[in-house]
Amino acid sequence: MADLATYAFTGIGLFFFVAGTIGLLRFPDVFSRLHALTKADNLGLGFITLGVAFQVETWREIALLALIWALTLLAAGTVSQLVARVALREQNKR
Amino acid sequence: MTLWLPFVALGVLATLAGALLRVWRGPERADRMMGAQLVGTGGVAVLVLLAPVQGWAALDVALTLALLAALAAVGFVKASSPDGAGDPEEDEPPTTDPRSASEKADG
Amino acid sequence: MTLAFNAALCALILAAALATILGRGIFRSIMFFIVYGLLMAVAWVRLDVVDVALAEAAIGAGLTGVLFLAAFGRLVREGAEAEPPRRINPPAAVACVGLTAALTWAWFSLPIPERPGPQLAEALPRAGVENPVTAVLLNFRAWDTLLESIVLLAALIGLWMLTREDDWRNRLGLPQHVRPGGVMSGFGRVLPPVGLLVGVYLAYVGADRPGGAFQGGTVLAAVGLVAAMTGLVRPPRISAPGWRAVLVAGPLVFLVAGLAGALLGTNFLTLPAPVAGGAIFVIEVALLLSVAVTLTFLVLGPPEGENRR
Amino acid sequence: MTALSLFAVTGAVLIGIGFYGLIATRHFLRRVVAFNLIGSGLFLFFGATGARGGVTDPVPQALIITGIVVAFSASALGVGLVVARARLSGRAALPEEEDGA
Repeated sequence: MADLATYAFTGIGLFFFVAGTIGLLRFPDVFSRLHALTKADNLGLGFITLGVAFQVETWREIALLALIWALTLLAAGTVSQLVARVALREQNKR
Repeated sequence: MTLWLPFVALGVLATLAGALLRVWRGPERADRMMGAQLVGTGGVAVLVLLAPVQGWAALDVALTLALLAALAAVGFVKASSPDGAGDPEEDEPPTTDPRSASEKADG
Repeated sequence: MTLAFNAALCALILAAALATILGRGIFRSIMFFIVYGLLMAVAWVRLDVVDVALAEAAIGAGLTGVLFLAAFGRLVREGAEAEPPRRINPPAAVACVGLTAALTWAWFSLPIPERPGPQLAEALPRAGVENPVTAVLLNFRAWDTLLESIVLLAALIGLWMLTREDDWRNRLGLPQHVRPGGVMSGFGRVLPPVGLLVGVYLAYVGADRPGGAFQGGTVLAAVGLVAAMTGLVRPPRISAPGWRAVLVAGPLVFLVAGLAGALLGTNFLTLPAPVAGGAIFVIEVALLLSVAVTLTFLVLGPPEGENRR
Repeated sequence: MTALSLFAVTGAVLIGIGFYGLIATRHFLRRVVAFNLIGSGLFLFFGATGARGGVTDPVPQALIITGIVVAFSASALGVGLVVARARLSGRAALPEEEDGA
């Protein structure tokens, strides 16, 4: 049962990584590419940590996995805001 | 499980090749930074996926990477501000920061 | 599956390394170097050397990127980021292929030794810690670690010697400013507490699991850097006595412990078994602080005045 | 080819790439990056050497950790010198070679 959940969630996570990368490569401009990136960041890693959480042996690992995902969310939110503003300013300069 | 998790990790690694391509192509500096950011997240995902197979100590490395995931991007936005120390959310760099001005007066 | 994974990882690492050298533009080179550092951290985990992976993750993927990006920003403001047109240099390429071939030959012709040496297994119970890497760093080969902490200090002094005369009394690095209440300052308030916890955790578990003063110190340095860049704290001046004391605390405590070992009858820098655990703890705390502060100051750079063009 | 040999050969190729960058590129910042590639290629080669014979030897690991930190401090000093030079002379790259020089 736990193994089944791991298969399912890590598979979904991989799907979001693939989708995010395709978006990063195919979308036409900086801002839509940024949108694709945050999908991979938030959802892909979220599902992968969730899937791996079904394999843990102690609570310590669950706590670590949760912290890892929370930190990535914080980083993704900050980075997308700041990088988008830099891109906007570079565009306005032209 | 010892076959599936490395397989998913390999899949994530394959998507990182796409991120590398974006870093190579640009065209904006922000594009390259985003590619590097995706490699960071992908690296965390790979380490998390390998942890049950390889040993749970890999999670400590994933934690370190996740903690510092935004560091390079913050460095990037700092370096692209006009004086190298700003914040893109400021409309113009404050030339009269009261604290540093008073400090200069007594220093 | 694991072989395919390793091969793909090595291919990505080599692609990133080639791109740092061959890609046009310095910014692209720096970006690929950041990517390369991230992939190297994964490679160290694959080699099952988590201690090294932790250091590489904090330094290769974190601090080095900020260091190079900040330098790139400074060069742009000096108008010196452009690169002269590059040509392929065939003699150099041949020489480097030869070097790689020689190293590969060396790898396959070296005899496989018996690992680890029997001395280590015999000595480990006397080390005072259970993580063999920490035992080697702080007890069996303490010489290397002591001199390394002094090298760090020497590099920082060398960097500070590049300060301009009129900047000497300013604070370290560029004067940072952020929008109060903005995204960046919010990030700078959320991350440091968590980061402090992670850094101290890595240093603390270092006695019997992967981690230690260096790994924790590099994480703390990155946290200090975030705090400085987001305007949470202002960097000190070179003359600040408290910070100078922290810089020398690591090497100094190490030396004192070494001399105490010599006076107590064992050799210089050899910790006697009954007190080894406690002595390593004290040395580790001092080293942790020194490494963290020195690395932060190295990235911030020498003091610079405001709006210098 | 075993995993260890794969990583060792990767390390050897990295050293080659790094040396090429150190010799053939002209911008100093890129040279500092190349110097870092040589360093980490060496660490990878050395780390793989230390893991041969079944058990991972802690001595190379400890040396690599100190090595990473020292290489970083050397890079920081190098980058500081590059920036200081650019401020004094306005350039951070070697001039183009003249023919026959």
